[in-house]
Amino acid sequence: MFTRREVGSLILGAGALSMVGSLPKANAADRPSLNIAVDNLWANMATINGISTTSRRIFPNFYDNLVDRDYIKDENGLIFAPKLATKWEQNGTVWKFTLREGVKFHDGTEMTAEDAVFTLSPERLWGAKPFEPRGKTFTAGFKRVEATGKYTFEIETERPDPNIPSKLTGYIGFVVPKKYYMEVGVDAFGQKPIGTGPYKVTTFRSGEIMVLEAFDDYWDGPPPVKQISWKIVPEFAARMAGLVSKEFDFIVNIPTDQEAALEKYQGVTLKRVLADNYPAFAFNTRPDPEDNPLVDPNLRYAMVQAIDMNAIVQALFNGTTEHPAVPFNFKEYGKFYDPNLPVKLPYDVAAAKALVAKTKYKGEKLIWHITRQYYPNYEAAAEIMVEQWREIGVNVEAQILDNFELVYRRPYHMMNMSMSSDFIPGDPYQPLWLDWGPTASRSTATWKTWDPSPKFLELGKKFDEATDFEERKKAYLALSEEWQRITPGYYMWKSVYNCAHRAGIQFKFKPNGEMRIYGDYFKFV
Amino acid sequence: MTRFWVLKILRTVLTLWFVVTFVFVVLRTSGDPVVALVGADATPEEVEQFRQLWRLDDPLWIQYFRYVVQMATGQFGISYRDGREVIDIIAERIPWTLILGLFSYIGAILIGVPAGIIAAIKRGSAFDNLIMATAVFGFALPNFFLGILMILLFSLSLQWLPSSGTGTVWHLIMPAITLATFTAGTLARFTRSAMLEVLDKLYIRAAAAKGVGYWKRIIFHALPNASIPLVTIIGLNLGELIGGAIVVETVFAWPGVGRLLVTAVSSRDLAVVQGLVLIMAVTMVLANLVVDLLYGLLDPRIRVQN
Amino acid sequence: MSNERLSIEHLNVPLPPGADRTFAVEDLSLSVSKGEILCIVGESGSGKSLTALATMGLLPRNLGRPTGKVMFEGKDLLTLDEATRRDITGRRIAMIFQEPTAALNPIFRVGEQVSETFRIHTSLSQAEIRKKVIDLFREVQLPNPEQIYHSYPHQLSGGQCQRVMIATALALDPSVLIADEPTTALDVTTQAQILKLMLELRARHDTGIIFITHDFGVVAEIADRVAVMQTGRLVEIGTRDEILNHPKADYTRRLLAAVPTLTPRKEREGLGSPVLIARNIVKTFARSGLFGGGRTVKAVDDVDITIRRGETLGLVGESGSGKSTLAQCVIRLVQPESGDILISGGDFAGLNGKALREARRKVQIVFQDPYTALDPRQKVGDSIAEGPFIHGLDRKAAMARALDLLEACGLDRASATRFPHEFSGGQRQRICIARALAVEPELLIADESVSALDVSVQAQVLKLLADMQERLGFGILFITHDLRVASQICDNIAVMRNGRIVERGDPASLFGAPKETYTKELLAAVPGKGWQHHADKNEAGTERSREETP
Amino acid sequence: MKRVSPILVFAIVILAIAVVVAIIGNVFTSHGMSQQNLLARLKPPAFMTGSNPSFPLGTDRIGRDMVARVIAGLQMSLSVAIAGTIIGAVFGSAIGFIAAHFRGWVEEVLMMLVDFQASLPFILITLTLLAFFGNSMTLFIILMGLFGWEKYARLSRGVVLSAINQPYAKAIVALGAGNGRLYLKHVLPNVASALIVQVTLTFPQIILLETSLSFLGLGIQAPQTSLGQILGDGRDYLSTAWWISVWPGLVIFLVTLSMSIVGDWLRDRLDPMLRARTT
Repeated sequence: MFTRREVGSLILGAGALSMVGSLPKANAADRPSLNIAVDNLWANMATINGISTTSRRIFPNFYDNLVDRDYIKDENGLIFAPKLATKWEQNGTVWKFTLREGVKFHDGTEMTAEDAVFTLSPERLWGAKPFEPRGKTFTAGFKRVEATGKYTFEIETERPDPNIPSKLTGYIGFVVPKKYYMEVGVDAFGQKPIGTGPYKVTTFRSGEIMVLEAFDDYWDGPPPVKQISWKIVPEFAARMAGLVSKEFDFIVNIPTDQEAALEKYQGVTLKRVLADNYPAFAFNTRPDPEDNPLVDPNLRYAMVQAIDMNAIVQALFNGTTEHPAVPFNFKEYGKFYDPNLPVKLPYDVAAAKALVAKTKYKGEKLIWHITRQYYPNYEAAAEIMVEQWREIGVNVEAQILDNFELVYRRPYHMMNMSMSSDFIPGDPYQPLWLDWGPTASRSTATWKTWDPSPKFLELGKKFDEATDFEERKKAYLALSEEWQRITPGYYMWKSVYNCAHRAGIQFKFKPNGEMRIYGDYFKFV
Repeated sequence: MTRFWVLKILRTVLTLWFVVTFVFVVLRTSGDPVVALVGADATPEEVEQFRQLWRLDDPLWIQYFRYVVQMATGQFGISYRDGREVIDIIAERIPWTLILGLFSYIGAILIGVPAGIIAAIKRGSAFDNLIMATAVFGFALPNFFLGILMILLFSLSLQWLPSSGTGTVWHLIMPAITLATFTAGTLARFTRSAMLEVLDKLYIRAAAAKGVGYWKRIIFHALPNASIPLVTIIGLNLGELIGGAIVVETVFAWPGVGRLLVTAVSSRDLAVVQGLVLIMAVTMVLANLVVDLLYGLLDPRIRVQN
Repeated sequence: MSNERLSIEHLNVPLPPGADRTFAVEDLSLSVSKGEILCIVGESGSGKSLTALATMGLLPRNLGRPTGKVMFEGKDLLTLDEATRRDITGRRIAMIFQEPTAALNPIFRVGEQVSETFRIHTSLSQAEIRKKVIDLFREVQLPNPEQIYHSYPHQLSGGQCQRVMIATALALDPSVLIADEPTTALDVTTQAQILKLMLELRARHDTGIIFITHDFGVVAEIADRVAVMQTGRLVEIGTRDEILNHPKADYTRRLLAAVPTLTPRKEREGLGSPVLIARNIVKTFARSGLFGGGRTVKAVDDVDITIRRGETLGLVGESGSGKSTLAQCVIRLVQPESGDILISGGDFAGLNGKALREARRKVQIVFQDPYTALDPRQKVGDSIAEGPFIHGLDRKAAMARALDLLEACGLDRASATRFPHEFSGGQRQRICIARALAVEPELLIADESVSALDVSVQAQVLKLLADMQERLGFGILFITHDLRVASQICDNIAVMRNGRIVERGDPASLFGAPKETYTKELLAAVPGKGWQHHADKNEAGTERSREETP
Repeated sequence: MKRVSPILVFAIVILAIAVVVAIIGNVFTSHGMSQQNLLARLKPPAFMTGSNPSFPLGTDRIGRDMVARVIAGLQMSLSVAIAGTIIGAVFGSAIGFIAAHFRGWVEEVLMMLVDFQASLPFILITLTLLAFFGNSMTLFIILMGLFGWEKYARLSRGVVLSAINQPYAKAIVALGAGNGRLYLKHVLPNVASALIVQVTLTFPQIILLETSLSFLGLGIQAPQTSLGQILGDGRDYLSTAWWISVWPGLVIFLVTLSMSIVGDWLRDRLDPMLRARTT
């Protein structure tokens, strides 16, 4: 058994070997390497252009946030810990940040306030023509970002924003090196990213592999692993076999139905977290296509009432996650969460049928655009829902498309999407206002599915400005109610991320899907 | 003789030109290439900028002409997915597909051809039936299914072979077998019928009349003649091998051009797709040229002209 | 007999179950002596070739094991083990085949193929073998032996290939040579040369030769003794004179009666107006294709022919002389480059489309091979009725005419509903003639129409043609390579060579006093011309042969 | 020759069953092919413990009856393969007939097209076109129909060339028959057997191609289903619920196998006809 790899590696030509990665360095030789089989890699690893589930799990290994969410000390990660920023204080509309000194980027240059400011600058995120345009969403209200010293900088917002530090725990908080970034441009940066994280990227071929190597000049000391290879293994069977036979130390994206089978293998530990994220679908509420029957809210209500989502979630996820009966009433929102909130559109086939009868709908085909294999179990759920809608006489055709570009091509009546809820931890700001408000792509893009009602805008403005908790909660409830009155979408379940690793590893899986291979999150035992 | 080759090469060039034109037509008719490249989200200014950058506002025939020249000189453009030169992306994948392809191709020939020969000379025997049943089995089983079954058996249960990826020769075994199974089956069947046809020829009987022994007749008289059609089918099978590689490379996470194609197609990375289509076409066309060459070498009726 | 080289005793070769008879060869006994040529003669299906194959141990596998004895040098070849037998075949007994081009492996140089015999059976060095092979080539009178040694089969003519095969057979000076129809696929002049060569070799090597043929002309040329076979059995055996001139068996007599002989006749009286006038017909074959060019061959070079009503014009010549091309030009299956064709006074060369299709009624053709000349998936009645139907007769009338013609051609009316494969070769040729005559043509082209038939059947078909011509009065363009046949039935004969007509005239004058050397050569090559059989006074083909029963 | 081998009988019986099941299949199950029962997900087939008697072949991941699924898949796969084969055979053969009839530059151009098609692995063309033009049933059928046309074109050109040089064809021309009569009434029936053999080769190839495309997600789309799609869908479940992909896999295998056996038999029977073809 053990000789086969030795013999094998001797036989295979050096040419093929050299293509996998560079030769090991002597000083790191005593540390083990990790092989992680992933289902996919995003094509671009820039912090904002590269936002995706598949990149986020890798990001914190080579990027550092300004502010960290500490899941070790707090289960829900509601403690904000210093990372690249060591200190922050609010003064009205201005936030002052102090940076850690002596932090080095992978190319050896020191990180300064100039880099942090560039990271959050209008030219990169929120100006007229930013390098990474999706940054606009996360920087709403930004007015000025400016260095005040080598290690200090300020962020000024239009209105006082208590949530700036928490916003910096997300994607926009990953600091990028200004000089290098400007030198190579955003696209090339996305291919050869440089950060301050514990590992540096040595190889990145988006269709195939990403190799990270220990960055021994890391400010928090050398990381525990010499080299981490994130290899794409599209077939689950191959990932599972590879983990069981110890070719892989980690695998990700295990189909729910296979979790139990996988756990039965010796030495395999399965990790599952609920993420602050909800797969959903949007109703196209606009008369585009012209004869879109979904402009009638009654049809939308009917469709919601026809879905037995609890049964679906139970069937597909085996009780590992749950369906939020009332949208935006998410448990992770602590004080905002109210288990007794009334369910406006409960599962009720008879009521749904009655509602359909009130509309002019005559069984026209409704097209549902779905991205292939993007959200776990989404297609299976869709198949079930299509059948449930057929029960009430609604004819939906789920079209599985290869990527979002195709999903965004009209005509469609519904489209898949997912909504994160953690941009401001513990606050429904992102899903309710950021994702549905007037600047959201859902209401602005060419493929937009709704136009926020004047009332929604008015209530939203109130919510956005409210800083006092009671006032904010009231505004949130009113806004949520208006959203439900329109029902431009449907939240399905709280995302579950899973991964599995071999014996001899202690690992804490972060709820947002990050796989941190350092610090208190990862240890060899 | 020279005329034969001039014609062959002319035909080859024409075929390639057909392929280039086909790709051009597909790209232009499948939708606005700009929208495909910059995404539906782009602003009108961005689209316009891009249109000018790629000079898509020129008349179609100028674009076509420029396109043919670009393709002929290997300028396949930049991958929209990761911004790199398409030719580089493809180049780094080609060795892997070559390793896998050659390995399984040679394996398929080494297994399929002798099996076909034996089946032919033992025509109608249980042995013949067994070989032919196995051959049919080889191509009646979808190769991804076979691949996954092998992973489950050899990697998961027995843990004899690595499940996927590359690194050692052991990694090569399962994908190569999966890929070779289909080709070996086809070759065995074809070899059998080619041999049967040759064995019926009068010159085989004449050789027997001369006192040539049975195996000598098979090996020195029948086989060289049967190999003439066989070379053609082996050449044609290269295409099926490439087709099979698309699936097999995906199953075994083998970083070859087949997988690249699948990723490029699903992310609509036009530049990569067109590069791949052209490179595969060139490979196939060159393979056919080699087949013609071999054909000429094997068959004096073509080689020697009065 | 001390000189006996090979003797076959009570040989039986079983046929697979389900065949029309149990044995392909049944209770056959014959022998060949030193320096003797034994001709085995018989019609197709008589089992003569299988006798040869059984002797060589080359029977096809679907046939059962032969029984009886084949004695050679004191051993029974049928009971020997494979290795011993192989040592004998090739070294002591050699064989040559009907199709010399197919008997040579196309991908090896002929020199190597002859050398192989030496390599298998001797331990001579490569250089010695080479010398011997070249000597052999010289002996079989191949031109340029050195060059032939390095040639591939496809570069040689059929006659040259047969010489190479003979060289191979003679390589180790065999005791017995079996020649299975070795000249059948060759032109008459080549045939004459090969026959001459065989006689010389027999004289020089004292080889015992078993020569299988269907041609009594050939038998008359070379046989010492003759064995006549019919449906697997030996009918009679005797010296050449006994068999050819004093046959005992009825079957032999019938066969001999059917053999065409060189008996030139005069032009018939009372021939009508011309049905075909073809002038200046030219046809050149070039390599076609997008990138044309290449060599060209003048297949028909400025040929004129005229045929009158009721006349039979013979067109004779060797293969490649352009006879068939000329015929196909006349009927416009091949498009002539230039020339005028008038059929019954009407222009035929310039017609196109519908007019051409309609005019085609006036000229019909009957091909050589009756096995491929009928659509295998069409009932013969429909085949015959199709012509009249195309030309406007209604289906019923067309079928009625077809049935009449079937009867006229000596076939049962009921056979109209059967398919071609249910008929024998001769019957099929009758069907082809019926099909051609169904549209009442003015001109009938018979392109080697009787060449592939056994002599008895040949005679019947020729008679049928003559009878029908008598009745309907059409002209016949009769293409043949067999001067004997031509001399018997033609009013006039044109001799063709290299696309040109070199000489023409009525058979009596043409064959009586040929002017051209080529005509003389052809005449000289006719096998068995010195022999005129008088065995039977019966008219050829009045009796129906057993072959005709399906 | 009269004796028919048991293997051939087996193959013909399998094909007959497949066709019958595809036609009247719905009587074998009371479940609809997309009727779900979330309480009966991943139920094993009847002979295993934990099975549900109303699902003799088990259920899939959302509780659909495998009997109904496999039958629906068979219907779709056979329809696609039949439609594809017919289109390809008719189109390809027509090209071959045209090339053989006109010869000259028409033939050169058509054969160049054939070369072009043969120079690209078909799955490559399919992938590209399906991805760029989007997946629709029409395009899918057309693509399946294009599959193998070049083989039919090559083959039919060859056999037609040899057929129209046969004396019987010449005799029919000499009788004054038009091209329509010549080709449709005489040549076609005589080359049909060679084409039918090719059909038996193409047919399973189309089923497999469709299967490969389903694996890559470009085949038949839900809620329609095909054998390949069920097979591909179930592959993650092979170690826990093998029946999802094994049933359709078995059917694909049996149909392909039987078709090949029948094809081989036809080929052996029609050998002389095939040998007559020229390249």
